[in-house]
Amino acid sequence: MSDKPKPMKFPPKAFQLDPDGENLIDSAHGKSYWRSYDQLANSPEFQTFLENEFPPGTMDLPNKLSRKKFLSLMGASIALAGLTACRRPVEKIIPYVNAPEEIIPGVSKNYASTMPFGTNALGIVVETHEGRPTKIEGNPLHSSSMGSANAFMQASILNLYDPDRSQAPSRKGYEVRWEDFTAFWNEQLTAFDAVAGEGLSLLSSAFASPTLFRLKTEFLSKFPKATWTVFDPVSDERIYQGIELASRQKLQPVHHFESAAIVLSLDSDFLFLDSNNVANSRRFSQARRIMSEKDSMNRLYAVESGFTVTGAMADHRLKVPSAQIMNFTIELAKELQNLGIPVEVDLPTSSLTVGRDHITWIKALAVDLATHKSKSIVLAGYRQPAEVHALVFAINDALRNNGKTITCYHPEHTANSSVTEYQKLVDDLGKGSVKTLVILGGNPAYTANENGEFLKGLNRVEHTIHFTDRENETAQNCEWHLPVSHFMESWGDAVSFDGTLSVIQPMIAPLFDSHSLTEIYSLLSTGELTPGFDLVQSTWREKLISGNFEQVWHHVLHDGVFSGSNYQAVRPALKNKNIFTKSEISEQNLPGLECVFIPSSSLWDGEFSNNSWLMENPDPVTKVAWDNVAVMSHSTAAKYHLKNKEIAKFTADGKSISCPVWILPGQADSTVTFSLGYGRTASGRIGNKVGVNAYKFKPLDSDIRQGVRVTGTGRFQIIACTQDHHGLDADKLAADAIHKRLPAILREASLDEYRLNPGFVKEVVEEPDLFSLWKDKSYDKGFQWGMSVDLNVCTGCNACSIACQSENNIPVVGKDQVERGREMAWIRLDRYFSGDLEDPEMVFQPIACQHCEMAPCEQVCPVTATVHTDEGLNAMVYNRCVGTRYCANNCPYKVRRYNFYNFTKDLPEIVKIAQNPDVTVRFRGVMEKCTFCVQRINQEKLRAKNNHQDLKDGDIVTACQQTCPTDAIVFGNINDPDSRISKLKKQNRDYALLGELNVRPRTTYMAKIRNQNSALNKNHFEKHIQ
Amino acid sequence: MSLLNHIPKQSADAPLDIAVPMFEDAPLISGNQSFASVTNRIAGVVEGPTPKMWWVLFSFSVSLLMVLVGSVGFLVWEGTGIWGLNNPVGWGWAIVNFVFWVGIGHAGTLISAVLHLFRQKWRTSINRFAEAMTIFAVICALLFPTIHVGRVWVLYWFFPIPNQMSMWPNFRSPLLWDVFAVSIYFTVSLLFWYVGLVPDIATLRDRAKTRAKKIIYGILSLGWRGANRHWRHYELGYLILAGLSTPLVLSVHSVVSTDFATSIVPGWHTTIFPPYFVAGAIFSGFAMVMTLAIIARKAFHMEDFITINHLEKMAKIIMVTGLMVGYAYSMEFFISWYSGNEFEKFAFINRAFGPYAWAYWIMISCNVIIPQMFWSKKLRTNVAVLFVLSIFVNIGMWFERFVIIASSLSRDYLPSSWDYYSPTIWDISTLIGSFGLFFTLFLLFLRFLPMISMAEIKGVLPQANPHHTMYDKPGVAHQSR
Amino acid sequence: MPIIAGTAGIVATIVVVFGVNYFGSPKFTDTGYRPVQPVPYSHKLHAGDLGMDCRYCHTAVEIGAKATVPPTQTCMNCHVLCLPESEKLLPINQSWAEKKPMEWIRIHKIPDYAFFDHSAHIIRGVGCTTCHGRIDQMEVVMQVQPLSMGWCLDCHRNPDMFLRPLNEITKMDWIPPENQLLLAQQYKIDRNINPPTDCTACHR
Amino acid sequence: MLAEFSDPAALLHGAEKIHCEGYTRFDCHSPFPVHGMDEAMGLTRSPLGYIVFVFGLLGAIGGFFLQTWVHTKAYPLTYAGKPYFSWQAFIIVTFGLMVLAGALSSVLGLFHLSKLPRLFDGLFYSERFAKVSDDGFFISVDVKDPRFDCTETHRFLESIGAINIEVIKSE
Repeated sequence: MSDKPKPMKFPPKAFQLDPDGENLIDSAHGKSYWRSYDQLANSPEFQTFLENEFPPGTMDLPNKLSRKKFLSLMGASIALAGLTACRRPVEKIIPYVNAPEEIIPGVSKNYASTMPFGTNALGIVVETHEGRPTKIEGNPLHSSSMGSANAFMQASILNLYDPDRSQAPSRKGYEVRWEDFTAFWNEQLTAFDAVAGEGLSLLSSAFASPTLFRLKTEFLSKFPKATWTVFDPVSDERIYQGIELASRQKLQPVHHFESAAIVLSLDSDFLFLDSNNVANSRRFSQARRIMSEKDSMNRLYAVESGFTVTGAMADHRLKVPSAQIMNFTIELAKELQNLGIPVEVDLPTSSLTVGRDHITWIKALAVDLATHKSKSIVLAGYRQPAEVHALVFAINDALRNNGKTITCYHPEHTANSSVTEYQKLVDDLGKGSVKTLVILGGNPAYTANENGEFLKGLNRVEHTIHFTDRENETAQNCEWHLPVSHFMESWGDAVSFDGTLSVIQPMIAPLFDSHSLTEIYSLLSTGELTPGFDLVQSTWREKLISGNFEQVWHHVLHDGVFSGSNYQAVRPALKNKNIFTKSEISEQNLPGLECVFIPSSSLWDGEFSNNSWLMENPDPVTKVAWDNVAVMSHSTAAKYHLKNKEIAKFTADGKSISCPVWILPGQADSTVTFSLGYGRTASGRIGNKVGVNAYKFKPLDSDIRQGVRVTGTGRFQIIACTQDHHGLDADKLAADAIHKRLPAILREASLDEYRLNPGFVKEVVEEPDLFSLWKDKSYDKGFQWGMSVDLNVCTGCNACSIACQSENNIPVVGKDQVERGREMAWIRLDRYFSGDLEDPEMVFQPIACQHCEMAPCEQVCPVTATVHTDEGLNAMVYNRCVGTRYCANNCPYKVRRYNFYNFTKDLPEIVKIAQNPDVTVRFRGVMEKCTFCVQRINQEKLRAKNNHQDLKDGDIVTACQQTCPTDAIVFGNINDPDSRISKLKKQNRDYALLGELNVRPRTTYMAKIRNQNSALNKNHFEKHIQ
Repeated sequence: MSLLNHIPKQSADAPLDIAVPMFEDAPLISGNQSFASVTNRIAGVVEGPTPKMWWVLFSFSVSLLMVLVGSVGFLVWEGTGIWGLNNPVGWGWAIVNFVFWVGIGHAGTLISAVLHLFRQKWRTSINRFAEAMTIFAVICALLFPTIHVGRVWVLYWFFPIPNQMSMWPNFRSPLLWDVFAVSIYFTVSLLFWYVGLVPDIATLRDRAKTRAKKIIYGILSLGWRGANRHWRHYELGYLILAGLSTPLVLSVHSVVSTDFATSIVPGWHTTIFPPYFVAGAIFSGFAMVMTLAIIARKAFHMEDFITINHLEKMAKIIMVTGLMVGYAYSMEFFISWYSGNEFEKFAFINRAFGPYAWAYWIMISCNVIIPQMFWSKKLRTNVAVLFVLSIFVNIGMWFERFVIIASSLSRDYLPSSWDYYSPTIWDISTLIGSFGLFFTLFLLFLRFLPMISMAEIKGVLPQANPHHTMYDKPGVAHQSR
Repeated sequence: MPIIAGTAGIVATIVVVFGVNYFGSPKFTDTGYRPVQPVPYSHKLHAGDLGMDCRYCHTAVEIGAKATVPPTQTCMNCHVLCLPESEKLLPINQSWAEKKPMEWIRIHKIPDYAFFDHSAHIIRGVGCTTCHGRIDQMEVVMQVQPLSMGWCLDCHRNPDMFLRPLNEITKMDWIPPENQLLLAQQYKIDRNINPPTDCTACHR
Repeated sequence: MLAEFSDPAALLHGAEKIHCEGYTRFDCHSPFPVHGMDEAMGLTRSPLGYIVFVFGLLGAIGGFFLQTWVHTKAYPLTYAGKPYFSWQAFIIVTFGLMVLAGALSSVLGLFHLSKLPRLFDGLFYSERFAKVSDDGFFISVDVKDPRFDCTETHRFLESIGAINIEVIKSE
């Protein structure tokens, strides 16, 4: 946002009680308070705890809960001391004892930091108020976030304030102190010193961090016989294996979509769920965005089994069961060889029979690739076996993409997940050869407990020690449970795919009695707790920074990245011709269904399962929230006589799972897609007992299970879906209406059509000449805010709606309310299908308040609670609203959200802290909606005015715009002809949704263009369905 | 104010039997009543002992009233979330009930005012409790918009009261027009009703036995002495009130209809609404009067005053307005088709064949098809049939409002936000409860006030006319007493 | 008689309406609010007699939304030297010793849904006394203005009488000069003052 | 002095006669308005109409100006891009307030003109007079009437067909 990221030498004290934050732990009353929340809710400790420790506002009356109070004098708290005064309750102002220079109460500060995600590092900028992180944004200087953030990054702030995180260490369920553990561990160390670590096993999640890597190596050098296994349920292991198989090198590929004209995605969701998706989206959109019919744009081919966000973006999508992607790739390679592209691999014979016209499809695709040598990308998803990745590497090599559009790096400081090693560990556990097992993060009991072997083994281990943020399924089966700090409470460092180094700096002192992974790693080898800050600094001082350390370090902290630290790109050659061991790949049409397991778009692998924002965030494709479903195609459902929402029983290899069916067009026939991460039992108040645990059915070493039988149970489950897909029900009436309207609602053409007729957008609906019966108010002076959404690059990834939720304190309402159509999202992503029912195209349209100049909602409000400002904002004044809901009825876009209940009433105190102090928290019975982030507008205007500057275009950035990974949303002053927004609105693709109503929305959309291969072209104005 | 100019002439020497030809047959009051007998019969009801039946009915409706109190209490405590409302459908049963009750509230003033202006003497037998019904119906109507808002406690913001925020209501909002129209309608109806009551209360005062009654009725009757120097102002004042209420009664439901007509929701946004709503209001209003009249005349043996002939006349009006409503339904379809507007077209096709088709066809059969039975004189004059039919009409008219509101809102412009609306137990209990409120008030009225205007009845007895032939030969008059 | 009744009725309603919205308004309920503070801190002494500048304690008033109540630290800057023993100062010393924050009682308060920014007003030249009154004459601070929405709007609609030279912002005894209206016009141009009356100016 | 008559007709003729006789401070009482009575008693038309007209007009004008003031002066806010002064939208409330003012004035006015409420009146001392609201028809002559003379008037009333005449002394 406004002020540049600032460096931060020490974690700001969230608890100002104690200037030299030694006994933070005691002062936090962590244990007593959180253990027995209810009893203590009104106890004196609790009061003082809140007054002194927590920023104010947490003590407000539930129905008038207001984050603004956070801003109250000196950023200290207000406690309602009851109605002692006759006229109004006495409020206390509690200033600091001595104030930290850094913090000006009420003025937010931004700090650069890093969010470690698997083996990647995502650069972030964190907005803090009085040392309290409230909002995460992408760091523009960082190569893997490039200023954007995805839903997970946005929502990770809520994990910090998760009341279900464990508050203190425990042993066998009894609460203990860290000192107890260090004592215990030192005994262990001495014991294992003798045997060089024999019988000591460590299991950690994958990571990419110089310091952690250093500590790991130190540990292993200290205990050579100890084993250190790295495992994650969702990992890119096979990608690395594949590349290694082909090039004999361990490499990390990074794709430069910005310079690729043709992209072929083989079962890969690189825009949404596969690794590095933020950078991928940003780069992809750069080659996708067009400013006029003269520009050229990239072309995306997607081959996949289930509909993904990537598939929705594709210009040509072919649905192929995941297990047959290999056959497809081989076919493609052969076709390329026929075209004289030297794919130097001995290809086994194979056959493929999917789709109606896949032969022509492959031919056309091959030609396209062949004609775009070194300007194309072929990539496969992590679910595919190593052979596919090896072949893909070979193809890219043959197309001379390697080194051009794809760069590869030797990853350092990185520990990658390995299933085989994990299986070996499980065997060892079973054998009982492991005396002490240390689990560093991760939750194998939930994610990797195939046939219960892991837990069985665990019981045979003498000492089990589990470091994690909460008492999860694994922790419950371990002797020791030790809380790990959230990354925003810890010092650390991380390295991104391309080797960019960055530091993780804490925004707040640990809220509970926990320690950072860095500290824990060093504790394991040294036996004592060293401050994370020192550990990280020593790593950087010794290994990374040469020259003036202090200066560089300062810059690294300030910018959030160590500029110029990225790896040298290597230029690997194809070293291995016979990738395929088998000489014949049979057409893998096993009887029964193919089940594909993907990480949940909301909960990832389960890590975010207690995150209410994500939980309520509907899946972009199915639009289902608060559940995971078995997605299958119409004909598959019909074949097995399954109905939508019917609970079906899937069985294979003696395993079975019962999951509600969700019928979705575009799913490859006889394939079913399950989302992982649901069905947790020890996640917390949000995540427990939601959905089905698909890990129970997933093979440990694969994400695909074949030969699955399914039977309907006749029982149905209530599914909270934010967008009914009428067209699919027998409701022909609705279906017809929708495909009549869709071309006008979501305007779309192929690139050729667009070039043929640049003005097509205006011709879709014939608008009557729009005039009004009165003299219109003129908005020609001062700032006139407007927004433009480029549907051509919007992927529908939901990041905007989570960013909005975080910025605007939007409440979570729960499954029941969502199911009753009362979700509160200010910006929602409408999803439509077009084309035929079995093989449709999918399109997304983000819809927030359109800020109509002639807003129908304003006209009808009896109490002037919603009026128009001179800057063209449709102002919603919560505190004036009586709640007639007339405005919502009269809104043609249905973007107004109503507080049917007091949704923030039952929010745990600690969660309230996550809320934005600059935005009123709405009370019961009032309407709310998108405000164009008016708080940001006001702040920026004030800042400019106070500094006697003019407001520049781009100074004001709305939350959705800021986070959008494809930069699809642009906001600005339409009154300034040179502003980006007014340039966009001048484009011929620009159109107003429902413009024919003459409401004159300030938000306009830019039509979607699909760059279709003329060889495979489809007419775009054909039958639409939703 | 052109009304005033022609008033004196008319009021002075209007021939008694000016009544429109269709009503000439059959005397207005049967059973050869005299002034005294009229008084005895009607005032008798109030003075006589309380019938058991009354207690039964009263306790029943009071218990319903308790249901209302309960549901409203819970509503205010919990929030509007307890109702079935959702995002596309912001208005549900509450507003349906509001429009329904306002509609019913039309008959009373219409009968008293409009028929009075047209000098329809037959109104005298039914206008009193029709007016009472109006007032109680409007009370029920006012209840719903009040409780359906999210924050009842700031409802006073609807009224232009100077305040420290220096904020004012938005006079452009149809909802505000509504507030004014309905509350004013309520006030005027109340005045109208009371003015009409004064002479009869005087009667009760003069006949009162106990001191308490003497005092209460005494105060209420304001010392009415039946002096002609009262009557002359009284008659004119009453006429003026009628003159004022007539445009008012027509405007109220037109204003209510603007809530829908001025908005842009497909299926609401139609110019036909005002006349169509008014017709519907009269339709339902008369149906309700019919229902109550039949109950009342049975319960208190008022057959002589509320003759079958009165009922038939109402039946005819119901049939006529029913046809108007039916015409409006067909016109809506025609216009939406003729407009060529995709959204409008769909709105109505969706009404008839979409998820709310069931409600739509209930509406059609109750409001259009069933009233056609009134073509036959036989059914028209059969009290039982009339009673059943009138109830059907009431049901039908409730569904009309439900169809208009629910079906239009549930599927408007963007298919992405379409959603189905279904009520919860609390919606239902509130509706039932409102009937409790209505009947409680109505029963109290029947018990403590003359349900038929004695003064007016006497006024239309033949012997009330000093120029009547019976007074030409002496003696006849004496017989008549 | 009815005329009397009628007029009486009308008068009664008017009386009730105005009565309620006077006695219910902050003008009546909040102005004059003067709670007893834990420390008998005298603004009269410090700001008045000693003539300390407001900004010595209320540091952030020019840069932030909040004027900020000073931390104990600020008191101790002087009071380690000057009357450290005074028993009036006991709570302060205690707070300093125990590192326990002071609990002052809040006087000027606007609702949570209204967002006020001190810097915006100070930098435009609206002085302290305009809203807070003659603090320098208050032994115990009290609220002198209603701080009601109507009151805010009055000034936002016509700020002329309340704009000062920027160097006299904290001047307690400032009174508008004769040519104030003229000066105001100039200030408005120089400082680009156009006070918003949009809802979103304060409510978001 | 109170004289009862047999029926409306008798009352009417009685009224005519006593009016011709030159009595002024007399009144006829009947359970319902008797037609032609005003002429018989030589009463002019009620002025109520004008009162109502004036008040109705005031109501309308006041209402319209209130709305105009609110939307153009008090706090001019923009709704749906419409002009501040959009009179079309003000009509309904204006009309409503006109009706309200009219109705109130007409009711208050009619009671004012007929000197009501008057809870205690000499006539109520008469037993028979209770019939007035049932089926009694009376003529009352006030003592203050210049032509009033106890015996004269008594005889005269008898002559015009009054039955049972009584003298009420309201002290």
